Amino acid sequence: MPKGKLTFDHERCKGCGLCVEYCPQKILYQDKKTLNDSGYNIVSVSEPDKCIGCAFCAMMCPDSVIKVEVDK
Amino acid sequence: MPKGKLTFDHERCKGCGLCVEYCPQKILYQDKKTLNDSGYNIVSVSEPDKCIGCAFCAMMCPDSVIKVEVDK
Amino acid sequence: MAKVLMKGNEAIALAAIKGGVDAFYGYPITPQNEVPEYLSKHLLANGKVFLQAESEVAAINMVYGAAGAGKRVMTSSSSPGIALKQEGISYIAAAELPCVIVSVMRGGPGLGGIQPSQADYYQATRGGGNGDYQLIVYAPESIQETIDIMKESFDIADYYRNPVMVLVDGLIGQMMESVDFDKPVKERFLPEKDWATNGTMNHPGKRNIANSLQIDPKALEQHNIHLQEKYNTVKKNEVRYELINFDDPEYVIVAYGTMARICRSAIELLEKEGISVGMIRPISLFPYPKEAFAKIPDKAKGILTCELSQGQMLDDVLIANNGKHKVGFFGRSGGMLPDPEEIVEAIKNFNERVVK
Amino acid sequence: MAKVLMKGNEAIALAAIKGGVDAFYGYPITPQNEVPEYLSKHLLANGKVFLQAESEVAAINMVYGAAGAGKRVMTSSSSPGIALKQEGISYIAAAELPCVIVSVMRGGPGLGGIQPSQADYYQATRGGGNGDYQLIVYAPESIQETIDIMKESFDIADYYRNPVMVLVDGLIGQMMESVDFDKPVKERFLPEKDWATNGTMNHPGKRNIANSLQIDPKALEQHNIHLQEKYNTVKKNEVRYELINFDDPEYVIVAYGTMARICRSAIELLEKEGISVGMIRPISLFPYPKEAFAKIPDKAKGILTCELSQGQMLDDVLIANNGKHKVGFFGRSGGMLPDPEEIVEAIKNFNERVVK
Amino acid sequence: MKKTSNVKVAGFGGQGVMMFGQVLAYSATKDELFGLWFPSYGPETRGGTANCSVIVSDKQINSPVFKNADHLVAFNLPSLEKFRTKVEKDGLILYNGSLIKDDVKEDNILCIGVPVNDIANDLGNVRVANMVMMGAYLELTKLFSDETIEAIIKKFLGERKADLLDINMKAIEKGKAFIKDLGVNYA
Amino acid sequence: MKKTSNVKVAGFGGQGVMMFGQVLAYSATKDELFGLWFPSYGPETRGGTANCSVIVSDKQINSPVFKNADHLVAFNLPSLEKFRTKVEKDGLILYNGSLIKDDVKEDNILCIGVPVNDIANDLGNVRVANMVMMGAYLELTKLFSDETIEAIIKKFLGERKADLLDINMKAIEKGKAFIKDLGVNYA
Amino acid sequence: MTVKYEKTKGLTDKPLSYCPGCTHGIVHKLVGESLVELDILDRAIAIASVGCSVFSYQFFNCDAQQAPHGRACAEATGIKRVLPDNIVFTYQGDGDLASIGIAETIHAANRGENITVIFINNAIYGMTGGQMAPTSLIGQKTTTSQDGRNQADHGNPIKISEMFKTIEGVAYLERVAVNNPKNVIRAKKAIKKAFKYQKEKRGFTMIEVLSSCPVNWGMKPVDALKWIESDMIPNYPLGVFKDKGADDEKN
Amino acid sequence: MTVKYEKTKGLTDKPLSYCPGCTHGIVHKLVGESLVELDILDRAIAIASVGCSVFSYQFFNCDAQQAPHGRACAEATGIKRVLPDNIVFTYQGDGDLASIGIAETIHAANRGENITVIFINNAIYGMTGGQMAPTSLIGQKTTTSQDGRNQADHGNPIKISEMFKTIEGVAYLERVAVNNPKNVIRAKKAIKKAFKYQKEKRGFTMIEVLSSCPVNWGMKPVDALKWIESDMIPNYPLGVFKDKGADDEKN
Ligand SMILES: Cc1ncc(C[n+]2csc(CCOP(=O)(O)OP(=O)(O)O)c2C)c(N)n1
Ligand SMILES: Cc1ncc(C[n+]2csc(CCOP(=O)(O)OP(=O)(O)O)c2C)c(N)n1
Ligand code: SF4
Ligand code: SF4
Ligand code: SF4
Ligand code: SF4
Ligand code: SF4
Ligand code: SF4
Ligand SMILES: [Mg+2]
Ligand SMILES: [Mg+2]
Repeated sequence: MPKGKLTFDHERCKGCGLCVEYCPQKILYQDKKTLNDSGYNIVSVSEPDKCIGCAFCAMMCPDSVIKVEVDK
Repeated sequence: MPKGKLTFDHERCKGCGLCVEYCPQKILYQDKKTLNDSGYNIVSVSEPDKCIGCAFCAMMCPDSVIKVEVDK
Repeated sequence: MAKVLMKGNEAIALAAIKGGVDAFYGYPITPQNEVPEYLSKHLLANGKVFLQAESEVAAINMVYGAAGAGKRVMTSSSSPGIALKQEGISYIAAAELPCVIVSVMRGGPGLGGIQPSQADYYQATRGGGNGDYQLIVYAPESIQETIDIMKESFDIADYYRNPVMVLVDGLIGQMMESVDFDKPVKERFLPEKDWATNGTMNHPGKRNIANSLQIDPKALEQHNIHLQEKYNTVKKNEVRYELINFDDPEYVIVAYGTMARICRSAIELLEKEGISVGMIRPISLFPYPKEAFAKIPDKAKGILTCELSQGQMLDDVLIANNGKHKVGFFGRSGGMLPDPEEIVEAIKNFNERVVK
Repeated sequence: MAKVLMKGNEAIALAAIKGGVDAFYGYPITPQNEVPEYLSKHLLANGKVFLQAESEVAAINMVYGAAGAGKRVMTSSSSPGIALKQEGISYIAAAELPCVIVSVMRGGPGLGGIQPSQADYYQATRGGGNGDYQLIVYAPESIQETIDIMKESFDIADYYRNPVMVLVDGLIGQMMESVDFDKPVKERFLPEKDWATNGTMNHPGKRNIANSLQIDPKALEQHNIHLQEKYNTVKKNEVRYELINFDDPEYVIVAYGTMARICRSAIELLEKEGISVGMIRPISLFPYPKEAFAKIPDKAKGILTCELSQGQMLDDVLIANNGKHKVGFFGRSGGMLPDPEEIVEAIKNFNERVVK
Repeated sequence: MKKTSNVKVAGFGGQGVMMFGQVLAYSATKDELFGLWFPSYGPETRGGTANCSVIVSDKQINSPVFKNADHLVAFNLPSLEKFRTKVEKDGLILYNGSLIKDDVKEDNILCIGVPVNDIANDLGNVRVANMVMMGAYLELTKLFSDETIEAIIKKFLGERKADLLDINMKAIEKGKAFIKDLGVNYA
Repeated sequence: MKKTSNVKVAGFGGQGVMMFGQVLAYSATKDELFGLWFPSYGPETRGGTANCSVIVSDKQINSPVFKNADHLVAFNLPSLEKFRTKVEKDGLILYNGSLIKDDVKEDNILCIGVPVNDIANDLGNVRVANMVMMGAYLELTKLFSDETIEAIIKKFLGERKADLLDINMKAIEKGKAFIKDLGVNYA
Repeated sequence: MTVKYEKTKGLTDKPLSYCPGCTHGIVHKLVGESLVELDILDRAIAIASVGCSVFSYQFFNCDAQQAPHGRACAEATGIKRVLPDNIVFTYQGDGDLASIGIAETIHAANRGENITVIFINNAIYGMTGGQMAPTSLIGQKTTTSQDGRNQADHGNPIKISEMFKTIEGVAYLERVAVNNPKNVIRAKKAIKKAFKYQKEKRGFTMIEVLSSCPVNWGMKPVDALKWIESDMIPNYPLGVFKDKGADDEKN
Repeated sequence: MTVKYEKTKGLTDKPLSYCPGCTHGIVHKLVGESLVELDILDRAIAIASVGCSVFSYQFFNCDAQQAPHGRACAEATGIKRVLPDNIVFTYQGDGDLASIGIAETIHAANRGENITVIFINNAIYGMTGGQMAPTSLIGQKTTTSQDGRNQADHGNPIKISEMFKTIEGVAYLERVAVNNPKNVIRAKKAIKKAFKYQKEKRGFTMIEVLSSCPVNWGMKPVDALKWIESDMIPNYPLGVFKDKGADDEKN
């Protein structure tokens, strides 16, 4: 299984939660404590090791926040 | 076979010849000698006895020139 | 009914219902959306007709149909939407059918913006549809006045068999004010609509036709002359305006709608500074209150036309003034609203603003 | 090329080709049908674009597209058809795209008739689309002048990045005259269309956008001010008019297009009767030749505005005159054409015709 | 010729009224005069009467509209009735004698009926009746030479109908002959 | 009260800015004063900042537009920055102390930060922050009575959200209390 | 002697304005006859469109409105919504309905407006002198397709009935022709059925009629009818495209 | 490490103006990616329509025009006819395309204009605040159908792809959804194929995308995507409606 690495462009994030919902590994979460300049809660990875690099999160993100790199 | 009798409202006639064409008995003709007020050649029946009263002539006349009565 | 706080667009809708509207046909566009939204709820619930048309073009032609059928009918839209209705409006005016058109102006040209503007004065008073026709155009300055005019507009349309346009800037549509819906409307004798195309069963022996085609130029000219005579009657009977602070004004402002209200405040400020400024506030834009200009004292130093546009009513001011006084212009556009202080400045620097 | 006899509409089409038109988009309507018919044949045969659109609305937006893409493009239509184009025209003017719009006026309002008229003066000069925008409008009086203006109109449109309207009455469209296509066109320096939306491959590192949306009211106001400045330049540079018999006129006629030609004959007849009448013939309707009115001798008894309408250019005459002289009006409408004798009568009874 | 000729041509649609007028205007252009033609259709394009106005002049033409015509060419009775009162003093009324049986009289106006349908029928094609009229008209007004007219008609017929040139020119001849036979003089 | 109060309310979309303004205008109407409210949205309806203007007056309101506000209620920093220079002498600036950490000072203007988000959070619903602000605003300006405000808020909530009345009123109380605790006086 | 055929009372006595042999006249008669036979003439409101039939308000013997080019269905909607018990129909050409008016027609159909549309497809703009219509055939010469219509320059002939049969709100839709007595009889049946459906408030009904334009096709009237048979019908096949009431109509 | 997914160069860096979770953004990305992958970005011209995507001229990283409401296909036609070698596409909402712009869209399709239409069906007028769209579902509450859409008052939801598949000039037509990764992948394939067909000059291509409007549907973004699945797809079935090149595309 490939491993994925995520990079977030947090300032573009609108906190919609689509990435969180469609991550098959359920490893994304909205960080209720951290707001970006537009006042949205940003997204973080809870267990980076579990990421399979499927990029579903990035694909579903309407705002091009997430970059996915894979190691295979 | 029913017998038909035609009455023409000649002034409405535009001499288009549709009635002549679609009479199954081929008994209508355009009277090249008689013009109505609008300058069109009017239509006449050559052999009234042959009329079967089908009213195809009247049906095809765009200008409601022809009245068909039948005797049956 | 006590006073209520109401948004302009909703007040327009409710006033239309009070004015007896039978049917509304329109298409969404900012900043007038609350008009159809309110009506969609309240007309359908009361067995009346509300239909969101597929476009402004369709909407105005639905209005044509229902107006021809003898019903009280309206549409509403905003700047580009009114542009699309121009052909239909010309037809309705030509066929002499009554209807009410609400135009809530936003910034232009083109798609422009959605903030308040008065840059559709030409569109309202000079057509854009083809031929010599006129709408009866009212431009209220407050929600209260909008309500009063809306309620009356159906009667006026019916009386003259002519479309009436209620022209407001987006601010009047979007703001909320304390208003009263109970002011009585002037009574008019309205003849039966014996011309309505509602089936010959309703008028045996006579076919009713709603039509604007006159292929014979003689007949068409006759029809045009008839229309002009009607418009002349309208000019005689339906002029509305308000004169403000007209005792002995040094300058006279001409402004309508929201701009007039801003100018009211400016006049108060100027008064404090010892500058007496009067105002002609046209309420009817067609017919235009030319006669008001005759009341401007000879010694007045000038007339300042104030508009939320680059200068459109200015034409009518120049025509009405006819060279008697100096005419200046102050305008903001694209959705920018001046504050009263800007008008004060403009009056003080009147000479820089003179156009003629 | 020697003189040829040609129908106005066909001459418009050929002149457009000589003016370098790349594409035509239009929709049939009487009395301008020979324009698209001629172009359908000659543009397609030469690898240029001709497309009969599904409607006037579609046609004007096709024009928008091709104009934005940097091509020389035109449409033509008549009264109700122009009404339908008003939204698109406002967009094109707002986006500052060049194009040529031919309007061949027929009798209105509504469906009206198909005979010649000048009742779309407002439509041409006061928009009907939304917002503060202006077309550059030319109103030639003969087929020759129409040809000369058509040929030049594409340059003018490109130069100002503004739509140019060539406004003729149906008679000019339908009649035939002996004309010459070889008159040279004034040379203008036309900058590259580096704003054209033709793919970034043609202008790397820069995206070109054709747009009329300015959601920020400040920006929209700025854009409006920019447009006004442009229109002021147009006013300074592009006014065209002809003064006829202006030595010492007792009366002055103001007329354009076919009406001006009828008045020319009337002036000859009046001359014979010892009445000296001059004429201001506006060729550009926007910019309107206000300065010509300054040349009217103080002692002239009055100005007679003659139109094939119920009085539309009259507004501009009143504004230009600004109260200096008495202004009268003579109009025919719905497709009725006066003969020169009627104008003679009107001058003789000027006082009955005074409007201001 | 008179410096400017204002001509009214009128008849039923289909009688070649428009072509008659256009031939005059084309001829004017060919002869480096000024020519102006304009149509006035009845309420419908089809049927009804059609008429056109033509102006031929040696100077720039001002008003395309004239109150009275110098010459009226009427191909049927309704047209004659409509326009006969709108002809100038010393003018000319040419009318279709085949369809208008009664003699036409107007003060100070030369009125001539030409049985153009009959003559054209004799030629074998009723559609050239308008060119019979053209012959008569030219014989009276002397506006254009035979060469000019022939060139124009040739152009009108184009390649597709080039074979009709002969009969058209013959029709013109017959029209001229008719006037010569009458022995009237106008121009 | 001053005869006419011109109020500017501004913040992020979603902070209840429009409702804040409308509550004032409705209250004015209820108290048989004149009320006027108008919105000014940012370029997009969604996101961005939103602000509205409110005028409460005991006489007919003329210009809906005012140059300077008597009272500015700013729910976030961008709004404060945008409008702080457009407040009248002797005016009032009420700002959201939860989001605006630095002290605000303007000459001749009473500037008070209220930590409305924190107070609302304490109440268990950050969405009533605007009503905390309302409490503070009313305590300072004394524009409307508690009964008036309660009636209006009730209407706003409607039946569907009637259960929220309590927390809204509590928020108002807290806002008032906050001002009382500060011991400032304005009206 | 009994009268087998005479001028219908559904039409006025005014002579029709159409060219000799133009089948607009035949369709007018079928409409008039249907209105009379269904006894709905006195509650009928005709919408004349812009095209050669622009004067049809003078011919249909009932109340009428004349609509801007292409907007007949919007106007009909406006009327029908306020007068639901009247019979409202439009009479539109192919330029009017299929070109400029396609939006209004589709949306009236889609809303299921209870109106009847008589759609005259004569593959040409008749009134304006023979320009290409959206329904003109490939190869057809018109004044704006002088070398014959071709797909690349002018696009395809549009198949209105084929398209409209996909629209939910359509209750009855048939394409007929009036080029010979047999087809005229079928056309009459279709038109009458459409009005019957309207009377029964079943929804949107439309009859597409293949009709002739001898003048702009440059043909004699009789030849024009033959061209309908030889060229139009193969491209525009006749038949019922939709019949919501087919089940309870099987008598 | 290799990059599996990153912001496409087909879009500019400007933050999108859409509401949180609005799938307009997803479709933008698919368009941008397709243009880049097919190497046609530098000859692409986008037509932004009037709707929430009115600002899309700021987002697509190519030349662009902003069209009047509903007229994007006319504008695209105007451009494409004079610049046949450029890639021209429109991006239109359901109000824009299916309501006011249906005529322009049908006729562009019927002429077989070689353009690509990205049609965002979100069953609502987003930008103007949630009025009924022609595609709103029966029962759907909107600001102009406050008790839920019903056929009698408001007409039927219009099925655009079903209608357009009857049109000759259409080369490729598919309905997709962007409500989950699987569907997004399918949507991407469809959009890319449409542009590929345009590159190959095959004719008119259109992709109808079922998209969300969380704000005006009154739902959380995730719930909105579920509603697409549960309510929209059953009414608007996904799939290829027309594929003229299916035969030589079988790889
Ligand atoms: C807005 C507008 N555009 C164009 C016209 C000109 N026009 C009149 S009839 C017509 C076409 C009619 O063709 P069709 O609908 O096919 O009817 P037909 O004459 O063939 O019966 C057109 C384009 C018009 N009157 N109004
Ligand atoms: C001529 C015209 N009519 C109406 C409008 C107002 N308007 C702006 S966007 C819109 C609807 C957009 O809905 P849709 O196309 O579905 O796009 P969405 O916002 O849902 O993405 C309307 C009606 C306008 N700008 N111009
Ligand atoms: S790449 Fe796949 S597994 Fe990794 S966070 Fe994104 S959705 Fe989850
Ligand atoms: S999908 Fe994108 S915008 Fe939405 S929460 Fe995730 S990263 Fe943020
Ligand atoms: S009724 Fe029949 S047989 Fe008699 S004339 Fe007419 S078509 Fe011929
Ligand atoms: S069909 Fe009618 S109009 Fe035609 S020739 Fe026969 S009777 Fe005359
Ligand atoms: S032009 Fe054609 S469609 Fe029109 S009336 Fe004549 S033949 Fe009929
Ligand atoms: S209003 Fe709807 S469609 Fe528009 S951006 Fe917001 S969520 Fe998207
Ligand atoms: Mg047709
Ligand atoms: Mg939408």
